[in-house]
Amino acid sequence: MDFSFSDEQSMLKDSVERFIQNDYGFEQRQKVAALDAGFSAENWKTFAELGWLGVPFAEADGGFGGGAVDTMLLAEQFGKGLVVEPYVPTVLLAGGFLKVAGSAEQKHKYLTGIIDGSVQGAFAFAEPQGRFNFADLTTTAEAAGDGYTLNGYKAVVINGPAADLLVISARTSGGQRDTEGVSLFLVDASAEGISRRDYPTVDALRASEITLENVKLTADALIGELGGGLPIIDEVVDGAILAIGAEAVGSMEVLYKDTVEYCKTREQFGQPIGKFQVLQHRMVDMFMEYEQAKSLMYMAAMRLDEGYGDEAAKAVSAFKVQVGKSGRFVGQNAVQLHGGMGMTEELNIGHYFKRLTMIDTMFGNVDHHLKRFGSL
Amino acid sequence: MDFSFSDEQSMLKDSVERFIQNDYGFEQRQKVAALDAGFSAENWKTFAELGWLGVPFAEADGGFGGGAVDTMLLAEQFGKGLVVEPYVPTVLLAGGFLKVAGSAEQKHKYLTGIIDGSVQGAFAFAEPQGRFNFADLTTTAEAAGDGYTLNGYKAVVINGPAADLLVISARTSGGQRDTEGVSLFLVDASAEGISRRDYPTVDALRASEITLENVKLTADALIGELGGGLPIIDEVVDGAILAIGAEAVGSMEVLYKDTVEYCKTREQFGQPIGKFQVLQHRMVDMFMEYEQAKSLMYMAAMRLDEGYGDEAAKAVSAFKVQVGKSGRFVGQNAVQLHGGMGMTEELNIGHYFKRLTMIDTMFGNVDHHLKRFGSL
Amino acid sequence: MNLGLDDAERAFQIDVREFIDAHWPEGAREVGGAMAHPPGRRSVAEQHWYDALCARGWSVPNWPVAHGGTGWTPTQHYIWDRETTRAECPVMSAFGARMLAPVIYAWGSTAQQAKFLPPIREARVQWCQGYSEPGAGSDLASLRTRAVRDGDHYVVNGAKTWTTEAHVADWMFCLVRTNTTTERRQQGISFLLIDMASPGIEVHPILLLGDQHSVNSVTLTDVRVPVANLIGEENHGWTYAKGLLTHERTGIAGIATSQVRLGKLKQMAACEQDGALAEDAVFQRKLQEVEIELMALEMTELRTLATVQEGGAPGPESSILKIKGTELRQRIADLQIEALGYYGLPYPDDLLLGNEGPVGPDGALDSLRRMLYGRAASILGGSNEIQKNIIAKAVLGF
Amino acid sequence: MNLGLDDAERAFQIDVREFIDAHWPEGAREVGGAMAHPPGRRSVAEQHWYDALCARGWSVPNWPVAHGGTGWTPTQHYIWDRETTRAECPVMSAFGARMLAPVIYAWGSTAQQAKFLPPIREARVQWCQGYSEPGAGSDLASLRTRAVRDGDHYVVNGAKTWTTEAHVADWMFCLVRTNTTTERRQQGISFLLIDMASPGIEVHPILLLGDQHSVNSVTLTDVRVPVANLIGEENHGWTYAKGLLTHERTGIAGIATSQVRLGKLKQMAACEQDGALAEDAVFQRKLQEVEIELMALEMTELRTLATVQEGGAPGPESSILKIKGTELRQRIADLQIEALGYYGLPYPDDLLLGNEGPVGPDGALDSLRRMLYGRAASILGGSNEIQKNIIAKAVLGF
Repeated sequence: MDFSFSDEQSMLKDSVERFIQNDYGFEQRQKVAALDAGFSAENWKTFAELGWLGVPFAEADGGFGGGAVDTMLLAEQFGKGLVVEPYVPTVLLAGGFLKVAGSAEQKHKYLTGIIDGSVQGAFAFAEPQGRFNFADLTTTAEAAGDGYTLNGYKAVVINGPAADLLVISARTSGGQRDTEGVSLFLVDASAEGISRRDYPTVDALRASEITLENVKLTADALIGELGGGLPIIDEVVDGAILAIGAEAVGSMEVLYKDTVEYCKTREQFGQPIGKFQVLQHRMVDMFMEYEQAKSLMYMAAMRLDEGYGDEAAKAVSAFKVQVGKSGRFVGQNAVQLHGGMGMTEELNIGHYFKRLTMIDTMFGNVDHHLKRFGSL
Repeated sequence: MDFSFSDEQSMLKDSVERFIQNDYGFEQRQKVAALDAGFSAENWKTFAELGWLGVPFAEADGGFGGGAVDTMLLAEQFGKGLVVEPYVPTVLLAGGFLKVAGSAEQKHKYLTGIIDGSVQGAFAFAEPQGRFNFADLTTTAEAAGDGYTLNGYKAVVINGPAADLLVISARTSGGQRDTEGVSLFLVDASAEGISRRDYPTVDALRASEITLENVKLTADALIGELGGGLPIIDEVVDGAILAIGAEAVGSMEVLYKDTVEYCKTREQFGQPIGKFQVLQHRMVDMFMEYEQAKSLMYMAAMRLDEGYGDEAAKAVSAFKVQVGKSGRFVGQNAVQLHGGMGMTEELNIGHYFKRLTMIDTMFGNVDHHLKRFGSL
Repeated sequence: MNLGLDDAERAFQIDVREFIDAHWPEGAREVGGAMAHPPGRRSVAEQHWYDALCARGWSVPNWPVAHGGTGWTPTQHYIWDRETTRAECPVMSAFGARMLAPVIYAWGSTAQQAKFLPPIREARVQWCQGYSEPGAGSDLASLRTRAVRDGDHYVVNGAKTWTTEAHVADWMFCLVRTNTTTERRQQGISFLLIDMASPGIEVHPILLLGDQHSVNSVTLTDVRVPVANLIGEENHGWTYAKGLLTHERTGIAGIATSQVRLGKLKQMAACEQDGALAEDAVFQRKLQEVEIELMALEMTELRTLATVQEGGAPGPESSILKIKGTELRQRIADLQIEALGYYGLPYPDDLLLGNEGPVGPDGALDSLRRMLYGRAASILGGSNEIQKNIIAKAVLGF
Repeated sequence: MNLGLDDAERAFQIDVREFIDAHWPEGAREVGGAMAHPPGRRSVAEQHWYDALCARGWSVPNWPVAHGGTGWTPTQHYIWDRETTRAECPVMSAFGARMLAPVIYAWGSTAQQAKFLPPIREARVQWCQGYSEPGAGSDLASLRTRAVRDGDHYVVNGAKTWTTEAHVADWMFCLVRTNTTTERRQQGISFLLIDMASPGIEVHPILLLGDQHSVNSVTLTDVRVPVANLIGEENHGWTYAKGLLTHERTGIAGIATSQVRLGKLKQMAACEQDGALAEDAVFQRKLQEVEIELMALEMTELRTLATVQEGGAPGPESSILKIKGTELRQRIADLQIEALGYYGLPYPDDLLLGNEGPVGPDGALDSLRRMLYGRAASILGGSNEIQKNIIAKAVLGF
């Protein structure tokens, strides 16, 4: 057992930390989030230059050869800065599918663009009726000649507006919720038959509703085995959960520390409100929630780095449960202890709260992952 | 709508309150609880003389003609004194079955004795495999000649050691958990084939494991319709739940008030510990839990007095859920705030805590009644 | 002791229902209540409702009969609140009718009562509350807005914040400091009524999470207020304000509103396309828990009302209603988001990208706004921590 | 960063398992750990276990190697704790080995180290802790037991309470007041080692909920204690005791014990006759929640241990372990009672009616005792409220 970081990991962490501190203050973040695109192309270029977009990919594919711990370190810092750039959808989801299940040709075709920052990606999986069940699909891909024809509707596709490359889950056989018969396709976002409705999310990301009408795909659009998409989704999404969970941990750290600072300086009834024992203990609870979430973050990352399987999946679900609970507690109480100020759009606190609340929903909330944890 | 008590009700309340204050202090209670019988025959005589044993019964049957509100007022005071006398098993359960489903002959035969204090009763329903399901029965009653033969095993029969009259649930038809086919029998506790293992409970009551081996019953032992016992059990037990819940409310009142007093006088770190805001707020939470439980106690009593049905059953389950939660919170925190003293057998606090914990289990715990509430 | 309605009460209930059906038809109903977005300018339907209320004499049921109240029993008030909330009737802004009016009829002069009460009763004038100040939060007594006497006017200088509805209000009732040399901070405060059209008043919006503009900051620069607009005695304003705060706490429980929202949530969970939530024992349990707590709180409120009927104003126990009421509202809002699944993410708000209309199921965006803005419920009007201090002191005797 | 065991660590794990199999065979295992009933006099099997530990040099793994410790890495300690807890091995009383010993090897004289450490290491002498006093509770610094110098002795008068194992202890380490005129209450306190066989010591049992006698009150009347038994300097005892309290907090987390108990509870729920609990989504959810929190706490403990390896003693963060560890233990105990259903009621304890043996499923009575006695976990050793004060001050800087 070893809890220390390698030199490469420490360097990566320091580099992201510096960027957040110097170039991603709250005001800058708010400006970036208010851009039409919802993120800064310039920042994205910087990410590429600093090598962050290649972190999870094999060196043979032009990447950094990093593992889950590396992703975790990066995402934790992103969470401190409330980074809106679409790292998760592009690098960990679209890129993740290529890494886990892509053929040599597919990797060759797309990974360079992802790593150099020229290609944006997104994973279109959710459907209005499906809640958190990846297998609940009414979108279908029917064999048509040499390829497939996609029809269906995908909900809340994060980074849909910017994505060049979509990974789309669709049913190729079986009933609506069968675990078999789920297939994955790499789809050019500008393909004929795709139409989008774009909108922002509560936490200032950009998402789309996507309608698929007779979208024609060639045979090489299939990623992984036909009908065998579900285990791939589990593996790729668990990697993404580690990242958004680590973001949450970073956000919680900012929230509990900012709240402590605020309570030390803010005076009421003739003394800093931090003198009130009830508020002190609440902050202790926030601190403990943060520490517990951080502990499971390490656990999930290390289990994922041991190789994907039930142990790793279980650790990821445990982490997601903890993140959901801790995030809610820390977020709500940071707002509460900041009083009216915590409710304003102009202070950072409420924005962290919103992000934490949305992270709980993303890829399945507390209840969903408790059940998954119990079933593994 | 009317929240006031009638004159009779106020008089009943005052009479019990006086008895608890004058004759049932904590030391006296501990002496009574330590008696072999687990309660005081003399107190029981007093209850009879004061008319309390006749409260729920019709005036025509020699009772007081009271309703659920009357039972509630009486039991709430009992809860303040942690009364160990078996009012619930004798008057509300054994007596309750007679009142709700007894024939004129059965009432005539037993009610006088219950009301004058000469007969003790108990309801033998639980079985080791059955958890909180009244219909889950392996005890059987088989038709035999003119009567029935009982065989089976009953667990944790409260007041089993003292009971002269047992009401026993047994299956007369159907599968182990069918709602139909449950029958109720009035059984002389000294009948041949009945053997007991007696023991005290955590909250200083007395209970028995009862083995039934070829116990012969005559036809008139059946109470209610053959196979139609379950709705009767629901009605009678819901009346008993109101009573033990009201006891819990009385106990919570003592606990929160004693804790407030203790924290005002007990000094630590140079000041009364009640100066610590965290403890103050905890006591506010205790107070609120008590008030919420009391509110649902009134609701349950009033709904029961409107006539038994789903509305009443739902109110009773809601009350039992609240009592379980509030009782746990108030009990545990009363112990916590009393520190080491709260843990000692010599102080009253721990005994209230034990009683509240056991009331949560009795007739189904929080989870059970939440489910029942949802199903009604 | 009984919970049932007697014949007269049942007749009243029918009366109320008929009145609602006549004047607030089904269309365009939206749950009102204390935490909904406060009204800006009114719709035609709303104005019709208020006019009907005034015509029937039901616009200010809580007031003393002498001033236009209804003299209802607590049960009648309870029936009225339930029926109007269930029908999602518009709710008159609390600032005039429920918060200021009790001060005026208790401590205002006859002239002030004649001038200010009728327009409130007739819903013709909107009020806002000038209590909180920048940097003061729940600690009202630390206020610094100054009022200096100049002939038959006060000249007021200072700033107020978290001022709900200031941007649509005609008048503001305001706490100002008239004496700066007192021993206790609660002394030297006066209670002034200020015309929002007065020169020197500026209103700036404060955007809150989930809100679309209801809260403001207000600056007052050399605002001249006639001495005739002073309530009661100079320097005694704290006393009047304190009485008023108790009234604010009962109003804020919002039990009937929570019941309506819980009902809708249960319906939504039951109607869900694949039935996942309807069959989810864990989610159902959460709904049942909230429902039971709401039942308990409703009974607690009824008990409080019964006490009020006997003794007058609600005591500090009413803080329970504030604490538990806001907690429950927040929990229901959280459960609504849970039920939405991924459709709890979209926020096509005009504050961000421009509004193209809703995404996902009906009401999803409103649920989100309510969840976000609902966090204020445990902060504003005296945070829940302050409410617990009040109970600790006033009920438990610490 | 990795959680796996390397080859050496794996070899060590095998070694430990073999040692346990050899010296603590399956029979008569019972979960030990901090909250189990503390040992009275030992059974033969226990004594054999301690002898084997001593022979192997594993009786006090946490001590410095110079004094007989093992010099294990944190991972080895972790392996040792897990394996011995899972096998329900006897646990040496913490008072001597984990609480007093660090004080002696840090501040004791060479003579004291030579005299007192070996018998602790060899599990030949039992200690108890004379800290709390009647009326003082968690406020240790208010202690009033006096020690007055008389030649080469101190004469001690006073009373201690909540003294666990005093009735079976050979010695007591004790805080006494040697100077009553200091400015701060923490000054003027000395750390004395007192032979429990000394004339003037009386031990009285205190019966606690669910306990069968582990706690006592101790009175000291003119007890003569050689000056040679003073640790460190006179009047500096508070410093030594403070260091010791940190050690107490790590010991009390009891994570491995909780894991064992949760495992048994899961098994019980799965084996239940009619499967009601195994299929009960709500109950299963509670088990899953506890399991996840335990995982988190285990990782938190491992992180703390890793820090210890780098920097020495565990910091105030270890209070998390105390708070969360006791909360989880209490929750598991509550869930055990829930799982028992009606068999959570019987309490055939010799304190009440005379003991005829168990009623209901195996271990029901133990579960009840544990649930009741377990309430002490969040009170003794510095209540959880005090622990939060410590974190607020030392970690958050209030």
